[in-house]
Amino acid sequence: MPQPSTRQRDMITIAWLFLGFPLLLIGLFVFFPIGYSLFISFFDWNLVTNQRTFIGLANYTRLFSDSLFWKSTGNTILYTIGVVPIQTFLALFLAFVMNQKIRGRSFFRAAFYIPAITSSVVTSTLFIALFSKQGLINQLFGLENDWLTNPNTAMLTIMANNIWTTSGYFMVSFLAGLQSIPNSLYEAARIDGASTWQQFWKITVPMVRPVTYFVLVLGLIGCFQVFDQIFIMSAGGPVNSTTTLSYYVYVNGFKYFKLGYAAAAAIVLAVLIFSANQVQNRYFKPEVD
Amino acid sequence: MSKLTTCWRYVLVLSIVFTFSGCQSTDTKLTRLSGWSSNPVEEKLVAGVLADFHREKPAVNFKYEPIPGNYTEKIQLMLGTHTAPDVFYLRGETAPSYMRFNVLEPLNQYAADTTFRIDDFYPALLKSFQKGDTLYGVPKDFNPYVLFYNKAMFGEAGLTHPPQNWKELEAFSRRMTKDTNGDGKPDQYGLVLEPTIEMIMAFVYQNGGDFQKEDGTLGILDKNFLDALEYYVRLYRTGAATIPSDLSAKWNGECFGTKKCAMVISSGWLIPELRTNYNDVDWGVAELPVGRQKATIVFTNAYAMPKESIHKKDGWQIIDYLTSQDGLKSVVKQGLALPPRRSVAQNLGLYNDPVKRVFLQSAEFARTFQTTLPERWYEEASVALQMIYFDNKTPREAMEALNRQIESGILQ
Amino acid sequence: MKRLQFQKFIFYAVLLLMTTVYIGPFIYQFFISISQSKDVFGDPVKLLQPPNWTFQNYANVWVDLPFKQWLFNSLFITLVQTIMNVFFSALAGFVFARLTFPGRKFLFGLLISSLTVPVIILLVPKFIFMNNLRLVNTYAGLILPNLITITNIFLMKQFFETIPKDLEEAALIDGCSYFRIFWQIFLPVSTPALAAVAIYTFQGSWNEFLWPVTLAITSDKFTLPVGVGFLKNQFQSDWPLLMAGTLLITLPTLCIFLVFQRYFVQGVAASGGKE
Amino acid sequence: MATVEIRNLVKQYPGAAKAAIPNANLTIDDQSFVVLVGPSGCGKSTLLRMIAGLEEISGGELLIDGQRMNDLSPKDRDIAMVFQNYALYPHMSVYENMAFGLKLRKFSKAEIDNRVRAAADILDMKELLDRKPKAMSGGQRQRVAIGRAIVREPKVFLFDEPLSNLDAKLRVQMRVEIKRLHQRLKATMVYVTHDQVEAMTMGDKIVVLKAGVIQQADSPMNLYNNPANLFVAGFIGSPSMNFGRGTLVAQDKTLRFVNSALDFQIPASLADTLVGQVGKEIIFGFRPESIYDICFPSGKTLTEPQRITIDVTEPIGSETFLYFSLQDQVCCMRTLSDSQYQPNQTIDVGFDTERLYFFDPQTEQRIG
Repeated sequence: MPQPSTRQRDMITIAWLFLGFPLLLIGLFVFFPIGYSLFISFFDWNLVTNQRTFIGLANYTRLFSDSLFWKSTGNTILYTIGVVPIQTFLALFLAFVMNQKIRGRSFFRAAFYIPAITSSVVTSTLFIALFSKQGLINQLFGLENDWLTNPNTAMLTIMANNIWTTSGYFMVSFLAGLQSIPNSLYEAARIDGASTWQQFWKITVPMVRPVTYFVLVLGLIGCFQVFDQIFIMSAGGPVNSTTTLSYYVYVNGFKYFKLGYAAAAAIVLAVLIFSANQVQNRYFKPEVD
Repeated sequence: MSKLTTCWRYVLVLSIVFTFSGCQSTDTKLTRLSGWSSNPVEEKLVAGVLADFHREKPAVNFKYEPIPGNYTEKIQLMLGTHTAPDVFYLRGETAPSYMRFNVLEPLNQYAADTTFRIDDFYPALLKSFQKGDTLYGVPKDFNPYVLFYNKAMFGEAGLTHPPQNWKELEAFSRRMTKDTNGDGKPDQYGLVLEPTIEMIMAFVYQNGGDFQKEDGTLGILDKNFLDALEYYVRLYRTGAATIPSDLSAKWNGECFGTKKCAMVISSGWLIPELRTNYNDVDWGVAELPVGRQKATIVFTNAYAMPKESIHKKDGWQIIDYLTSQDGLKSVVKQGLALPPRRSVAQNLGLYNDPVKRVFLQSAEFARTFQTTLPERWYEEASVALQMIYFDNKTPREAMEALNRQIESGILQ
Repeated sequence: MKRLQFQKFIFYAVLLLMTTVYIGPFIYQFFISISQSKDVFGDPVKLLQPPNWTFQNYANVWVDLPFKQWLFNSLFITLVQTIMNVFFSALAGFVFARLTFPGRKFLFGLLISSLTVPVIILLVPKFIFMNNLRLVNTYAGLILPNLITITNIFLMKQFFETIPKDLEEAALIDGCSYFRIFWQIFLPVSTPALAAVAIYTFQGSWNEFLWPVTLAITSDKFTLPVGVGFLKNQFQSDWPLLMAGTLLITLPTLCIFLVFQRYFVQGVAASGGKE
Repeated sequence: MATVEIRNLVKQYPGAAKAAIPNANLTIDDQSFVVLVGPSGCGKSTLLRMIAGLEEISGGELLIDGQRMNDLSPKDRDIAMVFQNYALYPHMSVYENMAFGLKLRKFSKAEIDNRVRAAADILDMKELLDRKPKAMSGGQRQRVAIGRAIVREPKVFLFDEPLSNLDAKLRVQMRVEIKRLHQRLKATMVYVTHDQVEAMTMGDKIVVLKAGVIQQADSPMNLYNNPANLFVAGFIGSPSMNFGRGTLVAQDKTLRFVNSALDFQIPASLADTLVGQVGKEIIFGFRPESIYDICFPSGKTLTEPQRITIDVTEPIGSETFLYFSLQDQVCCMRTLSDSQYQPNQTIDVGFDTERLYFFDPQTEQRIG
């Protein structure tokens, strides 16, 4: 190994100098917390009294015997399975529509994107109004359901909220992918006699696979972490039918002040996301050409 | 280009300076007083009383900081993060956990002052903020559950007095439950009950039961508890009473105000609603019907100081004033709160008021509903009640499930 | 020909339907916010009648609530975070795109892999950490954790990699230090990317909920989303007021989005295109 | 002005099995115009960038004016460089682009202005000074890039394929301009190109590189006439030299080159040097212009006639190239444009005996 020259040394110094503050922040607020979370999860740690006792894996064993924990895990998975495919398909569909030659394209694109840039507090409040017993949805469809206080529909409503807000966001990702598909491919397909619908399935869908993968990964991570909407729209209720893992962590940490227990639940959530990602990598990752 | 660069640099430096300078949290010279802010009217009211206090004791520098939303959690969070206000409202229901965490300043010494006259307070209220003999909060107001009844409906049904006991309650309610338009569903109910543990507990106490017994063990599978619960649920299941959501209402006060029912169990907060939104209702109040014994639930709040506070002297001056005769008088005069001091109620002649008298008398046999369980018990209890009301489980099944959940260690 | 026209008709019908689904709720929100009556539910047609309109709700939001304070907090926090975030992520992106040093690949890989770590796992430790620094319920506590975002570093790195190496070398020969190359060459050249990152960060900071709702305890430290989120509990029946408040929160991001739509889309595209 | 000396210079990329430049030695005289030429990947740019200080020097020494430069940063080497992609700062005007390096060196405003205007004058682009690079053509941008180098008045100018992004016509024009600039500034210039025509037309001295090794460094005509090895012979000249493999045979006290297509006597002047190779395989090379149709007088001494069949004719106006095969090797022959050759026509040709090249097939070195 040759000694690095002066210039190389300079570069190394500068690199670390530039990275210093950013890395410090990331270290303090990302990497340190990850490790610290694991540490905390071995303690019975009450925030209010600031007492902590080492209890080993007791938080985890308690967690696994808590029926609410299992219910929130189930809810989280249900939520993800419900939201991700629909939001991905809808996003792709919207992008496909936006990629056609239509008048006022930027207007429509903006229209679909607005829910995505709107604060979750706003969209959630809006959904409470829309789906309340006398709200617009019931009025329009002649229903009498109180969506958010009915344990059977509360989760559905929150899922609808998420699909509504994120599909526009992912539409833009897809749009970028679509625009990189050469037009000649569609032209060739048209000459071969493919209908618009066939073009969508036979050209668009396979060509945007890398983007689809990316959207699936991001969607999955996002759904597993859903919090804001739950916090505002249902606070986990009714009958815990909308308690997700993130919300479960929050409630245990900042309502019951069981920090160690909350950290343990968060670790489990992280492991869950990590495994789901591994599965995705294994079975859905497009081959790189 | 150079202009852009300069501009950038300027903004950047400024923002760095701002971040690290403008972030000092709270002025430590002020004595901070916090409560929840339920509505702007109440906030103005408190501000008015505090202005009086300021005129009287200008030496005390204080600031009123109401806390919106999730008050209980926020205050615990503040206690845990050393940012708690020097004086804050303490809910009777949550007092045990604070007392258990040992984060409150004992007030016995301060209250021992003879001019303060601690013995003037209703004992039931004081008891809510005591652990053993140690007092951790001075009651500021209270609100017991009483029975509101619609005089017109009672007259129509030929009833001359409000129900005195459980039997009458059920019978009266049945009599006033009727289907006026003949669609097979009643349009007027005798009684609307809320499926909440607090309301149920009033009946449990009347039946001599308890949620958590003196020794800390659960009492929810005891006969006294289950009998009361079964009575309560039976009223609903047999159609003698209903619950607000079945009438598309948010709470039972709304049902009462819209004349969909003849009786509700409620408290002081219903009165302003009736006066402003439903002023065509001719109503009266009575003490709750009696079971084996007289009992009701009282909601009471107190002023407390954190152990960590550095302004305890000033803090006590504020508490002292706000709970003094004068302080309470002005609160009571302006609003609807009931004074926790017997003398204030007497001096203001509240015992002569047909409505207020009922509330004040209820304070004599009222109890604050408290447990020493970790907070999550409440969610679990709600889930158990949901099982009864929405999943058709029997009260016993639901209570057994709740018992399991609590005993399993998650809540310990 | 007929078939084609029919197809076109269906296409536009679908488009219109989708548009209604996506922006209809906001229009509903607007009409509630200008309703005179607090009783906004029921027949939606009555919301559309001009005699029932009033802008008083907006005035009430401004006067009766601590809206000004929350607006200031939101603006202050968002602006500081945006400016610093743009600067630091550009700086770090520059290093990862342009400087070689041992461990670069590993470090970058580490940063990228941390993107899958759920935010909630960081919440408890971050809170304890802030509590130990006595920064709970302070601006510093609200601002510090979001001064740098790993996605932004990634975006800036991606962009900087497209800048020809020649430019950097020409500057080296001209006598620039690395900082000067970054400051006087790379930053000015990267306006589109910086704009995308800035808008992106602005939107994220402005809408951030979990951290401020955990860390801000008293009303004077609330950001707009947190404040309005709590209003929901307090003014449950005053829908016009609530809707006016939520609409006001939406306005800044909406304006920025409409003006800088191009950059916005670029940002999303850049983050989604490659991984 | 300065000389540049390269002594045993080595470039070893970390992790690479072979050194990119194993050992280079070169002296660039003061005020000379040296062109580094070679196919892509031959290390010519690496060498230039090592002079500039943009690449680490792994071994050996680089001296400018006798001073060791190895560890100095680019800005301290007093060099200027013109890049292939111009590398103009897109956010600065032409004036700012040119002034930037001077500003960094803390020149006075007046001095900067003087120099920029003088350079603009030389390059005839005064009216462009306020423009942004985006608003200019490729040729104009290249001019600015050169101007940026000029204002610095450096000891050495470095050019890294500066013309390869221009179209053919502009390239010729700029070639002349750079040449003129060199004569005017009398500066030391090092120029990298992959285009041997550019190298031939511009350089005082051409350095041919292959795989990091300097094959030959000489004046253009020497390089053309006396290539040191097979590579240089093939690389310099357009169309390039034709090659054929064969055997040297001794016959009647003379030497003959023989293969399946050719059989001719080696002139006496070469016979002495080649006598040692008798019986061995050898590579024969001839340039397109040193092969003649024996039907027309050429004024040269030619070898015995050899019969060839024309495959393709390629008239380019000023002359016509004939292509034919020798042992499956396509060869090229230059003829006058008025000659009337047809494909498949068979003609007899002779090689100019003065311009025969022979190479050792193993070492690829020229042996005669």
